[in-house]
Amino acid sequence: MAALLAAETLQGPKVDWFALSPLLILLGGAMVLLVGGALTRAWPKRGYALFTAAVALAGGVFGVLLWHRIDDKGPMSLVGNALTLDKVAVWLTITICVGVFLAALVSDDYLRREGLDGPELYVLYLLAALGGIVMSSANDLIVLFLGLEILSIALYVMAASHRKRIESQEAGLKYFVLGGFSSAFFLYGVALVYGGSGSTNFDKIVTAFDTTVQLDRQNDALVLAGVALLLVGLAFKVAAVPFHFWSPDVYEGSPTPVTAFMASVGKTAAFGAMLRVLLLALPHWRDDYRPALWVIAVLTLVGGSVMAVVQTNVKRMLAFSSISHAGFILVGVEAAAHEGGATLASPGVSSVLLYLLIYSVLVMGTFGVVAAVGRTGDAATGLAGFRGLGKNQPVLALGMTVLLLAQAGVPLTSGFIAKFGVITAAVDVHSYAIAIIAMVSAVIAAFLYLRIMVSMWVIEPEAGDDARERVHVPALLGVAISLSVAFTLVIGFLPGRLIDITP
Amino acid sequence: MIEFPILTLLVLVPAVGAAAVALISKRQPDLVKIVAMISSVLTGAMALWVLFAFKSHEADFQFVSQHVWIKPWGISWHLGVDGISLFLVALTGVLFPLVIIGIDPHHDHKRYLSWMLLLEAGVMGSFISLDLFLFFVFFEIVLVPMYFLIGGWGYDDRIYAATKFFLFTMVGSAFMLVGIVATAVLAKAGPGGSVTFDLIKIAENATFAASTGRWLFFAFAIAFAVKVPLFPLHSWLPDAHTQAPTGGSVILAGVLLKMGTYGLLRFGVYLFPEAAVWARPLFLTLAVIGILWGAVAATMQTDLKRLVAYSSVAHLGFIVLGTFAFTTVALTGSVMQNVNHGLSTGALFLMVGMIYERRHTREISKLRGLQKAAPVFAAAFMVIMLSSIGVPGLNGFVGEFMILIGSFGTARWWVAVAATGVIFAALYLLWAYQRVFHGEPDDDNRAFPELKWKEATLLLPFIAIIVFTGVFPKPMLTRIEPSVNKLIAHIEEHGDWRSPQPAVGVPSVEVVTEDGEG
Amino acid sequence: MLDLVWLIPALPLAGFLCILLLGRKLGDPKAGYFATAMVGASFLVTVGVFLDMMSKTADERSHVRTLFQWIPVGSLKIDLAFLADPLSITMCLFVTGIGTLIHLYAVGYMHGDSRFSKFFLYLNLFAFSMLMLVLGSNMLVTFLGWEGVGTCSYFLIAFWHEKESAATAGKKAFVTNRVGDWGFMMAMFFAFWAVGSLDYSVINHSVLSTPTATAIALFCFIGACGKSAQLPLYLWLPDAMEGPTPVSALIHAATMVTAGVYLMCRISPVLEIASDYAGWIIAIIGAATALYAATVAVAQNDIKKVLAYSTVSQLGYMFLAVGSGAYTAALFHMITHAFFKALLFLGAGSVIHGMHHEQDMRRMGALRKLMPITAITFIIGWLAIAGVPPFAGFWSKDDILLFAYDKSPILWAVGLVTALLTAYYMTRQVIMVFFGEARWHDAHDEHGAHGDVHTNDHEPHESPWMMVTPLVVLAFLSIVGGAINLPFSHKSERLVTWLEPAIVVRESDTSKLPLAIVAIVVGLVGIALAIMVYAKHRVKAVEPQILADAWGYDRAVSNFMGGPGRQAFDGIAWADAHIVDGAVNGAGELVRGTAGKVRKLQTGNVRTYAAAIGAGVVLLLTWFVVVRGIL
Amino acid sequence: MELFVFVVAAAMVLAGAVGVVVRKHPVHAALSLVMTLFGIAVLFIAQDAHFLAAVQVIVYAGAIVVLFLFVIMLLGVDNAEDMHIEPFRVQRPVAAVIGTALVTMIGLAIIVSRKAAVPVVTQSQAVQDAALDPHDGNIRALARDVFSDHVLAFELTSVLLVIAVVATVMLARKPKPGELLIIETPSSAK
Amino acid sequence: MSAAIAVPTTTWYLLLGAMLFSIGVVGVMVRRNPLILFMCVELMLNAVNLTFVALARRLGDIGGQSTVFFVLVVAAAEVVVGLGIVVAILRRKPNATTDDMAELKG
Repeated sequence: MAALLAAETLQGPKVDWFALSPLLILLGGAMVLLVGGALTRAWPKRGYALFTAAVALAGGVFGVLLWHRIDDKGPMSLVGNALTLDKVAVWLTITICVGVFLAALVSDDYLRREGLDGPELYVLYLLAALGGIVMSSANDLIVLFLGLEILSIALYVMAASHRKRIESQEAGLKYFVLGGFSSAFFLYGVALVYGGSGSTNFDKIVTAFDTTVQLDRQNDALVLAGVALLLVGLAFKVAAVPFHFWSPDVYEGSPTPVTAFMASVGKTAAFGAMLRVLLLALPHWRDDYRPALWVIAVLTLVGGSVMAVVQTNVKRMLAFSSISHAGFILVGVEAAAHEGGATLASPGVSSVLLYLLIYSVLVMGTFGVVAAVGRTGDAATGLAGFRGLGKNQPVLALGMTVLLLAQAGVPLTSGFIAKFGVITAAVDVHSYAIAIIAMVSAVIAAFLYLRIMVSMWVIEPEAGDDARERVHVPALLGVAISLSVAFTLVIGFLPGRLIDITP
Repeated sequence: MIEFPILTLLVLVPAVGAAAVALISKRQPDLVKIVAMISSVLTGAMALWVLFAFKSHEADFQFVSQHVWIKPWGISWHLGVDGISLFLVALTGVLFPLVIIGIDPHHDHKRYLSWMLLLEAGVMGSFISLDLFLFFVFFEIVLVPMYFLIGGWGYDDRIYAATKFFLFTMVGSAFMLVGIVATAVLAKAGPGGSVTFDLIKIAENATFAASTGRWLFFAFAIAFAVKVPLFPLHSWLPDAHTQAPTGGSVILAGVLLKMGTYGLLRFGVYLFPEAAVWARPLFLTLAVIGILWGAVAATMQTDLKRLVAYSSVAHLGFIVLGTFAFTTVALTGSVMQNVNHGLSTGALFLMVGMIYERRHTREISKLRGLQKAAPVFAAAFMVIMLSSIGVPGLNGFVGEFMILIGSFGTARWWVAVAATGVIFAALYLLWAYQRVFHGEPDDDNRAFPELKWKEATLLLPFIAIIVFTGVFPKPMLTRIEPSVNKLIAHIEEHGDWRSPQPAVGVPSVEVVTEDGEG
Repeated sequence: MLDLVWLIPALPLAGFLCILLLGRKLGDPKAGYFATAMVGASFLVTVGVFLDMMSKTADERSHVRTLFQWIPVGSLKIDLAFLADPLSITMCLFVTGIGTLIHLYAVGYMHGDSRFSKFFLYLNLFAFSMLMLVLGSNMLVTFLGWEGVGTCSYFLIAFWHEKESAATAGKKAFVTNRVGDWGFMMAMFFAFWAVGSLDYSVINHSVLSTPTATAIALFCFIGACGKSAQLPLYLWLPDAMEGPTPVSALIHAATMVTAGVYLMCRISPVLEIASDYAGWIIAIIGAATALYAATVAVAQNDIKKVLAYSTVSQLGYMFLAVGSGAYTAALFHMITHAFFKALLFLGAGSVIHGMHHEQDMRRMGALRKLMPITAITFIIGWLAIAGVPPFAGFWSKDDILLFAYDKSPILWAVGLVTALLTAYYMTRQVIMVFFGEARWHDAHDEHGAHGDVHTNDHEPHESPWMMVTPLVVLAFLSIVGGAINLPFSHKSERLVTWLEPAIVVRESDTSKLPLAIVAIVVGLVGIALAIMVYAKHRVKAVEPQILADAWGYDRAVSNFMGGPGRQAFDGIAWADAHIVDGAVNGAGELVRGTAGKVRKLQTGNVRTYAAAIGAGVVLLLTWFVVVRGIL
Repeated sequence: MELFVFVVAAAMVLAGAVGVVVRKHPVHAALSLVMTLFGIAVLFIAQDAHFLAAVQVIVYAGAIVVLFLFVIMLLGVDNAEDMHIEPFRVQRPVAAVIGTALVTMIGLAIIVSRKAAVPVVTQSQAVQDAALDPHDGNIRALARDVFSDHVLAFELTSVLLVIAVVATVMLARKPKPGELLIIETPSSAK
Repeated sequence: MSAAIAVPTTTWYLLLGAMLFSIGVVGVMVRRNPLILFMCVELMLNAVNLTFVALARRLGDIGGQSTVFFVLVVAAAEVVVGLGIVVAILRRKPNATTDDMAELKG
């Protein structure tokens, strides 16, 4: 028996541990939190949040180190070709880490305020981020699927984590059911693509199709169906119309920091996955899925903006705004889909990456303010809750104004740079129509930001509003919002360096 | 030698002022006002310095400063003034301190002043940017302070008006942004290779296929047409003007609309001469319709401020008409009329604001016989109104006349119709004047207070410039004309356009003229 | 001295500025005297210039004095320059001369008015503008004055702006004039387009094509129609009588309204090149206006309205002359008309003043005893306008009729009928005001709004000296005014000789005497008729309402403006609010409405969402499998 | 033989599936699910996926369905759903259309491309060798594959399970009494 | 294996999988009980598993089977989490259906 075992020692793939460092750090951090949180007494105030932030920061720092390594040695594939470490992956890793970092800061006081304090949510943040990083650096459909599930399941739990609010649980349930539903579609897509190519590995898929795809198009119907289903899964994750229905409800119902996390990390990872699947695994079907992407992008842009118009709950508004932003990013993806070959080096991809980073930070800050304004119970997130903010908390209101203007794409904010990049990418490949539709829908979307601003600055609080608890900005949240605002403005004024390094 | 970065400071001083005002504690209202005053006056002084230091008879951009801003996108901080923008810069520089010092917003001074200064920075920037991206940044950023000014300090329907203003203008900008990007991207194919957003480089070097150029031109033109506003895209204007606080209206009419006409010239015609020539009939027609439409609509208004707002539509129609006539005289007239309209309509808004301060209504039917109650006030209003009507000897006439006479050679029928606009201008303004100032005042209006010293001081610069420019426009013309000539030469070079040769009279008899000029 | 021509307008301008700054301090009556002095000084300068010009040969009498470049841009070089030539100086002479008299008169007339100094402020500004108009060496400077006098006219008509009718009349005058200004501007555009300049020297000496010349001439005529109250734009002038009487005399009789005639004379060389029909149009409109206004004047009861229509009628005469090519005759009549019509207006003003602002002739009568000087001077004016030799009006009117006969006997006949009517209605007026029985006692209650300052003495009284003096001077001029251009010999036609270098002069070869005799007879018949009707009461007066209503034209225009015109305006305003703006709000509403509908899809129910996803899947599959895969 | 197995198993699968969808009572639905799962396990065996068939039965039928039943019993939510009521009238027709369309589309794709060239898969030598083992070739090959090419995926499943653990901890934590207040909007609370 | 009797090819399995999948999809759309919804999702996953196995056999590749293995784990984790959420909800609102959980909408 022993001999048999000895003879059959498995030759596992080589593991470049350093290259996996961000993943390992997040995982390790999660374990420490989980085990430590369970075994020790409650940590000091802010302990969990600061620890999580530190872990995320460390992950990010290692991401930067990896970045330099790629500068020196070029991209590489990891763990038996399951992951790819290229600049896109590292960029997204850093973006996700930034998201987690800010999310941890935003969550701290919120959780204590809502009586939900504990390490669990932070553990989920870290693990979800891990899933996100896997998604955005996967080189294999199965790995990508697992990353997706890690992220999604964590998000389901997070959405439902506000025990006192039935809305939170409703959100969790909806997200879960629909998430599972769409995951099944995605998985079916994986299966069909696997059937056509004989592998789930991106490189092998491409190689397989290189030899067969040009021969007989009709016989690829099954693979095309697979592509369609993959697209469904991805579109669901990024909340593209008509697969977006979950997102307003879930955004509204989830605890605000979790909403922020979904909008930043969730979206980043989903788009990372989308880039990889569409551009690296399925470049042969560019001409097939590009029109579909076009339509989805337009629907998403217009739908998100239009539906936001009639909302009165700020979280819900921002959910629709997030849909609209997804539309913008899809414009970038569509532009990238014009490039030939299995490559991520195109203006479209760059614009998407830039957009994701900027949007992640932006949306964190925005929801941070919403978390503060929501007050105890996380219920005052209607427009009415923002009334008089300009008077009572002018600095907070000003910060929110900057963030909202950035979301609207007003120049000298990072939001404008992001939009400009996407538009440039689209125009670069002569997708003028979609560029114009995008900009016009941005105008429609601007209406909702204006409404929030009007509530903050112009509309006088009503009699009942005065009795409301005063908005209070705790330290860590303040730090998170300040960082977000600062980033928004700095990138708005001096984007050159950042654009330069975008892969 | 490094030149003194005067233009950069023109943008930075108000911007820094805005930041400073925003940062000063609310408990020091006087300090807030002083800082705002200093920064706006300083900006005004610098603008005037630019005006006087500007070399006349010079067509090129002056005081140019250029620094790389966003290198990967080929964007630079590129500023400069020429004859076309010079007076708009000066107007901006002059108007803002007057508004900031002269008009009391009644509440939240700090925020009001901060927005005002930011607005000034934005407006200033749009007039001196020579980079498409930079221009867009300023063009767009202006919306924000204006939005807050209307929304925060306006009248009853202010939120609706502010939102409409913001969104409507932004729709136009949406097209322009795509146009800007497309221009830069398509211009890249030309010599040079790298992307640039530099206005001059693109205008002078890039060549677009005719159809492409036309699309691009329209992308730009929509944004400007909204801003101008050109019929039928004007409907945001009456609301915005009417609901804005007095200071906002003055600035809106005085300089903000000029961003449209200026943009049309600088970023429409200059960049796409071929397309501009091609689209000429359309713009001429819309301009002329606008002149009449605005005038007729103004006639029927019951709100004095709204009436003045509609008069802007008509006046700006003239400016667009002159722009698309493509002759030296008309174009110079247009550029000049920008300033004239800014002054006279700005001043009209100022006075309507004063009426509102006193009577808390702008309804024409509620006002009556004010001339008897306040003759000096009425006289000041009259002078400004006559300028707006275009009575010779005042500034409004000079520009309007130059536009019409200059356009006649190239757009005869349009001019024939447009010239009837002068009839309507008299009709609506005089009718309004009659209803508001003439007649026997009733009890409410009898106590209408006379013009105060402070107000008179505020109006004096307006009236002085109105009269001076009407009588002696030459200093303006000699500064504007070279740049305009250069632009027309540019149009002739790139577009299918020959500006008409000036007709030379054929005197049959030697004319005895004795030039008495000293 | 010719170089000092700029002083002519400058002095009234200085007067204007001084009164603007110090008017209230000067007060009543000093401001008035000051203003009078400034115009008087201007008159003296004019006389100086005139004498200087007289001393030069005919060729050297045209002189351009440029002050500065006004609008120099591109090919448009417009100077602020004055053209001193016989034509302009002639105009200046009577503008400043009569102006001075009327200023003086006004000191008396306006005494006690609360806005006394403001009145003279406007009056001086008017004098300045009128002189700019006359002296301008190019069309634009003329236009500057043209608009300036229009504006002053507006101010002065609406001087008593508390009165609704005055305010309306002022506005009406300005707007109607603007219609004419459109024509003037178009003429300038054409001229600039054709010759590249607006200088009269260039325009008048260029070789213009006939169509261009016709266009310039006719557009100028449209301008002239507005300013000189010709059909169809005369409407404003009768209403303009709302203004104080000195204003009516100065602006709406003697000077401003003749600007149109002046302009046509100024561009007479262009008219000569223009097509024949241009001349015909002008002559016909002139004749028609003359006849039309004369018929209307017959039935007016307002002392000033009669004179107003009379003015319109006489201006028609002048245009008849212009259309017939008789520019000198037009100018001649303009001058004599200025004398006697100013006289008549001032006389009327004196009556009104004496009657405490009563203007209805039916409440006057037998005033000759109470206001002897006024009566005598008025009667002189009457004789002058009625064309009784040797008064001034006879000579000039005769001159016009002569040329009209040259053009067409029909025009001449129309002119003759007008002359008859003129004699008739003027006689009627004189009788109603100064003869017959006193009827003013009937109307104590009708107190003019501005008569309050006067004493409660309701008896009519003679006016003070500053009002009477101008009457006397003008009466004298009305008697001898014809002397400047007597048709006896070439030498006695001094005006023609004098103007010859400046405007086109035409000779008539028709025998003058028979026509003159006919004219005299016709005039006398008119007077006799009126005496029969109004003094002897032998014949019942024929004053049909339709004439009193000016053939209903004014009302028709008002009805059009208030009816369809207003509806059209309302329609556009409606369209602006509901279509143009409606489209914008509609777009907003559309977005909102769509959102409102779409949000219903957002049921909150997981199963619906799943269905949506399913639908999306099916659509995507259709695209991928069917469209891209199988087809 | 294989046909017979297929037909029977397929019938089980479909019948069970339809049962899940149409049975009112959750317990019945769960039992229908078991039938489907068994059918699939049979089909796995028919396709030489022995290990998976075993796991299918153990994990799915054994663990997952039991879990379902457990929850149903634990919470006492075993009341029947009234299948005659459908609040959204369009829901069922829409579902039917979508379901039909879906199966048509995919079926079409399957049929159209049934003759498509099967890509040549080159497996690692170790896996090929293991598959040749007559006794437990399938399991060996699977193990080779999972622990070499898919080792990362395998590790990731552990993360998934950690999340499941955390999730249960979080979700199952019973709120303290009084904590379950539904927080009203302040206006109504006031 | 007799030639007369058709041998079920991969296509048959694939079609069966498609049908199973669609039934699952329909189930999610028509059922209201959250637990049954989960079961329907499980049906879909099983359909995919069946497809994977069938394809793996056609390809002669074991990779498809390993994938099924992972899917099983995912399904298990999903069910655990899903039931956790359902338990949390049902404890609060016994007998809640998904139709009842529709407070967030619009």
